[in-house]
Amino acid sequence: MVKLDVAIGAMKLKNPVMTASGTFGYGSEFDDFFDVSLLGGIILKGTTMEAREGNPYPRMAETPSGMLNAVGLQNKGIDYFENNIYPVVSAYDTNVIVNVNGSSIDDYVALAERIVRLENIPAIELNISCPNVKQGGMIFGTNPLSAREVIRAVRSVWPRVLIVKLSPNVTSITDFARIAEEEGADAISLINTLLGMAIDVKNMKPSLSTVTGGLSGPAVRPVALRMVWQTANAVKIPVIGIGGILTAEDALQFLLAGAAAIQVGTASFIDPESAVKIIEGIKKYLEDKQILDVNEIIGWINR
Amino acid sequence: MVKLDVAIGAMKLKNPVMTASGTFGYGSEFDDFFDVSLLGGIILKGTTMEAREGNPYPRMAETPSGMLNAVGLQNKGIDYFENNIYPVVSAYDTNVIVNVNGSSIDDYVALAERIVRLENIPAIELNISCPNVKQGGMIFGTNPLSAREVIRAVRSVWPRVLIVKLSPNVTSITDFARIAEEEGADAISLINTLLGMAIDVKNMKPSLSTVTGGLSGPAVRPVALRMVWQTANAVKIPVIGIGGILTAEDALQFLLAGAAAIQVGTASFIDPESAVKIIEGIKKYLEDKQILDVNEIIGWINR
Amino acid sequence: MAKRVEYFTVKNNTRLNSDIFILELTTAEQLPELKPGQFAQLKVEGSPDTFLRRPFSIHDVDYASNSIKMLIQIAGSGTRRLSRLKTGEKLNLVYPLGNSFTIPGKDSSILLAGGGCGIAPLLFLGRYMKSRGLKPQLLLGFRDSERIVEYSEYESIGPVWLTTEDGSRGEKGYLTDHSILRNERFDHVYCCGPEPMMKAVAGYCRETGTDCEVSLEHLMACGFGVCLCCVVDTVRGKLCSCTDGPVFNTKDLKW
Amino acid sequence: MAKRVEYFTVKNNTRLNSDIFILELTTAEQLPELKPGQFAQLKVEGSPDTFLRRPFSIHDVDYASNSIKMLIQIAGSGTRRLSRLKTGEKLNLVYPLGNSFTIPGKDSSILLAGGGCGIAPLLFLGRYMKSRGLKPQLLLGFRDSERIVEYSEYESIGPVWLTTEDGSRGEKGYLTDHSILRNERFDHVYCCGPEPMMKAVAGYCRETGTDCEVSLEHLMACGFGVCLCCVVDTVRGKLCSCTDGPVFNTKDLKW
Ligand SMILES: Cc1cc2nc3c(=O)[nH]c(=O)nc-3n(C[C@H](O)[C@H](O)[C@H](O)COP(=O)(O)OP(=O)(O)OC[C@H]3O[C@@H](n4cnc5c(N)ncnc54)[C@H](O)[C@@H]3O)c2cc1C
Ligand SMILES: Cc1cc2nc3c(=O)[nH]c(=O)nc-3n(C[C@H](O)[C@H](O)[C@H](O)COP(=O)(O)OP(=O)(O)OC[C@H]3O[C@@H](n4cnc5c(N)ncnc54)[C@H](O)[C@@H]3O)c2cc1C
Ligand SMILES: Cc1cc2nc3c(=O)[nH]c(=O)nc-3n(C[C@H](O)[C@H](O)[C@H](O)COP(=O)(O)O)c2cc1C
Ligand SMILES: Cc1cc2nc3c(=O)[nH]c(=O)nc-3n(C[C@H](O)[C@H](O)[C@H](O)COP(=O)(O)O)c2cc1C
Ligand code: FES
Ligand code: FES
Repeated sequence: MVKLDVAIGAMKLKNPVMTASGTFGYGSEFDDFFDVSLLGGIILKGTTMEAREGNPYPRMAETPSGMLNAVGLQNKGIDYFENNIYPVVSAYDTNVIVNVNGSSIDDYVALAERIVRLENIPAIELNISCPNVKQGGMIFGTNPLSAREVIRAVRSVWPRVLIVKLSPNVTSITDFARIAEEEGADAISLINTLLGMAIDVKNMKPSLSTVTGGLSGPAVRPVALRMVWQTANAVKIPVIGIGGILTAEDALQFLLAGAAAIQVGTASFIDPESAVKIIEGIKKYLEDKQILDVNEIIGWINR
Repeated sequence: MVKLDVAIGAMKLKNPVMTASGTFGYGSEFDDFFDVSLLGGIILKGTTMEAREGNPYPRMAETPSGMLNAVGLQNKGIDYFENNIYPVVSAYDTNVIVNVNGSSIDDYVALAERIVRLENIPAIELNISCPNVKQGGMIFGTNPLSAREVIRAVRSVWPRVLIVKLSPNVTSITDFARIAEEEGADAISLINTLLGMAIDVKNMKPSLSTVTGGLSGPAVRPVALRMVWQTANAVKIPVIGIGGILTAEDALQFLLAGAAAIQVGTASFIDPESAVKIIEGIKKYLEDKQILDVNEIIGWINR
Repeated sequence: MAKRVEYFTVKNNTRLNSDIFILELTTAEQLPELKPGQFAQLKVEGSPDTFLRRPFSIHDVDYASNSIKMLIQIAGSGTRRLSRLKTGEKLNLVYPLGNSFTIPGKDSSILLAGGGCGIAPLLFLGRYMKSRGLKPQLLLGFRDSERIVEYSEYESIGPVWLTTEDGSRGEKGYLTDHSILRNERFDHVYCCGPEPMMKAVAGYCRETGTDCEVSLEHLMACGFGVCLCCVVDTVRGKLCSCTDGPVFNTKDLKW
Repeated sequence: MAKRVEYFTVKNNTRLNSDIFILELTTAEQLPELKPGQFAQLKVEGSPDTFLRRPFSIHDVDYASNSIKMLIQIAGSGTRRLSRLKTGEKLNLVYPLGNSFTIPGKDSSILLAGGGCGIAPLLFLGRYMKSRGLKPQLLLGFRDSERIVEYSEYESIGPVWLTTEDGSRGEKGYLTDHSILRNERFDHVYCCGPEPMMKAVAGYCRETGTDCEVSLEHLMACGFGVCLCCVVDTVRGKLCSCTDGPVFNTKDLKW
């Protein structure tokens, strides 16, 4: 039997495979497809204090090996979450992590303070990288000072595991990773979507209502992998790799580059069972290579 | 008859389709496939003062809808260029543009001064964005101060059309575009490759000898298009769109977003005739829409 | 009904005209109960330009042979690839997805109105209604007589009225120009087709106080409610076309 | 010889064993003169994982019918897709690419040494030499007797010596273990196969002072000298495997 469990700070994962925020709903949408409790963890969709209705349709455009989205953090707010979602997701025997968003530092802090009351949430993922909302979001992820401030503020009210999710739309990803580490984050997750765009040539207009949107899927994987590798070599806290992971082989690239865990995003749209298949694939790979513990291959190429 | 000619500063192009540096050799490699003089212009492969042998093999990895390269500016240096290449490329009845590279400002300046002597070169493309050389290259394209210095220095010795090629590996592409405009560049071309990486999972090692390399091809197109759109809205000088253009429809996305011309890169590897087919496709599109002049659609979505 | 990810086998791929074909798919599993208006997300293999799944309405069901049909119009690379599938090839489906049309009480007067490949869900709906003793009439609109497909299948449900834009068969003009809409009143209209057509039908229903359900074809990524890409503006805010729809009552839409 | 971009039609696709197949392709144009060692870049349609073209050696040529053959081993998605091509399907080629093997003077003693699918270019080379009055011998190495392909074709060129790793036919062991290499001396060895095998052969040739040419299989993007991705370290610096090669004399390689 190979060992698949990994640790993200004080949080134990039964395997390194989680699902990415905004691509896995609240988990229950997948109940028909597989037992969600098999996963290492699930990151719930982006949550804000107040309900948000997101951006106008059209919000999606297919691109070569990827897609653009401009959802814009549509969600029903923390009250609805606490009353209607939390009781349901608490039943899963896995780490249920809330993706925390705001337009101001106060927003982020207020939300973190609300979630502290929910004892079955072992970690939050601080999203300072959403490219799809006018105010807030990516500004925190592309400006080092704002990033530091918001992480520090949230750290001061959130005692459990704090994951900071970074934006790839920056010159130096390691600068932001170091800031997160310095401010006491327990882990870094990356990447969020790359800012992109598409035009409907027939109709001579942008494909998205917001003109630009977030690029995800295998197209971004080489960029994501590079940033994960750079980050894993720049900080000591664990790095969670995200970006274009469709198969176990893709996931293994991130582990070999230094990610302690990974998140499956867009893949779940194409094959809802992707995440469990990836767990199986990682297990098989380790068995074939006669490696007994997944932790042995984390950062392998950096040795 | 639709009008296809566009202007990049004082340089007239018979159509907006050029070929990207490093993907079209010195043009003559394509003589068997089509008449290179049909193009709006060709950007020759990256040139340096001294010969460079580039990075070790392997230098290439295929990725979803794209490829990584780590060629590292292999070229025989300006002397060889002047004696052996220049006489040949001078025969083309199109704009032959040299892609200028260096590890220091002096390098860039010295090269520009050498090229001034070659009267059949109407423009240079200042490459401050090569991700594949240890020294120089991208450093100039990701640091605003260095970017300004090198552009200023080259501008002072190069009287003809100066195109500055930007790196997409930055937080704010428009900052660099504005710097180029302020320093008197005649045009901006973008994007160079995105820094990416791939790992050979079977052999547990990086796919490239240099670990990281430059991502090109359709995978990067949404990012390229977004940056071109942002840049076209930020500066008054013409913008040349590059990144993942395979078909006329792809090229038209860039023109509609505000590019005055485009460059075909990786596409030429897959279909050596891509560039001419794109010219035909643009012509047909304009005819179908009964638009008489390609300049009418440039920046259409911004009106 | 539990959603599934399942491989189907192509039983038949029948080209009806230059644009439209019918895929008949069969599964080794027992088909779940399917409802008219529901759809499936098909994975298109071997089409480099088709990254996401593609949604198609269920056109017809045969529980005895565990087969379903899709009526598909070639719209781009994904549908073109599907049009080339051969008998015996495998196809992965996520299904059944979405809500369904509301089945009204007996003695309602019902019109099923469809344009182009929008007629796809109406065959299943019509058969379903007929098997429950309802007597729908059908109004189908096509560009020209060459585009008319599966006429006799629809005729087996109830009376079929036709329009063609060139007048080569049925009444000339758009679907909403047909005289039946002036000569009769319906309790319920069920509509699927190009959005301008559905909006015209919705307008007619608003004016005549007719209850109207439409099946929307919003762009989808996932198809089962997680991506929030397929939203529709409704009087109850933004709803997902893939889970709250694709069938909407037009009184709820901000049209 | 001018390079071309041209559609070929699949005349035959013959599976030789679980891994290897032969594509016979024909063109409506007149074939240009082809030289042994040259290759073509094939565009693989309908394979989402295959972005770039794929290079394959010319295995056999028939000018009378304007046909060429490729002997291809399934290595990944691209070759798997090619293995499924059916007679009549179209395939786009960029060809002829690369340099070619040096044809030695009459009366030279010649060995063509190939392993696995590396035997591909040696059939064309052997036929070419034979038609010019040369008398090459062949040494072919395979994993086991089931992998031995096209034996009789090679026999038509000259004497064929065999090794299998399991000893099920020919001599047991690797190609370089074969007794012919101890018992005879050759003027020229031409070799293609997995790199470790080619290096072993090159080592033998160095020790015995034999002239040796190998055909390299470096990763390629363009195939015609513009991307500089396929470089090989040689005593004359980095050379392009697609234009300066794929055939190199081992005395020029930094092996
Ligand atoms: C619930 C639902 C049911 C549908 N039922 C049918 C049906 O029964 N028969 C039928 O022929 N078509 C149906 N469609 C439309 C069908 O999904 C699209 O025509 C198909 O996805 C186009 O794919 P493509 O790759 O061929 O075209 P593309 O090249 O991707 O695009 C061609 C055109 O189709 C549109 N399109 C692309 N992807 C989608 C998508 N995911 N959803 C909607 N539109 C898209 C694009 O905007 C574009 O205008 C349905 C759509 C939905 C949402
Ligand atoms: C000049 C030349 C001639 C060749 N002749 C033959 C031949 O006659 N018969 C034959 O079976 N094979 C030949 N090859 C090898 C063949 O090109 C590869 O096996 C094929 O490209 C693999 O494609 P894939 O998509 O199936 O595999 P992938 O999934 O892409 O990769 C599988 C393996 O093949 C290697 N590979 C992938 N792409 C290339 C490439 N562009 N060039 C070289 N290796 C690659 C990868 O490193 C990997 O290890 C030749 C290669 C070269 C360079
Ligand atoms: C439709 C969609 C919605 C998303 N919503 C969020 C979100 O609310 N919060 C967040 O941090 N990331 C969000 N993301 C980004 C993903 O979590 C992930 O970082 C990104 O998609 C890259 O991974 P992938 O290529 O595997 O999809 C969203 C992505 C998509 C495609
Ligand atoms: C193999 C290769 C070599 C390249 N060499 C250069 C170079 O020397 N100078 C340069 O400015 N850009 C170089 N580029 C970048 C391209 O010119 C272009 O900016 C990039 O590939 C994006 O366009 P594409 O997606 O159409 O290929 C190179 C790209 C490739 C793929
Ligand atoms: S398509 Fe994803 S929520 Fe509807
Ligand atoms: S493969 Fe491009 S130069 Fe050889």
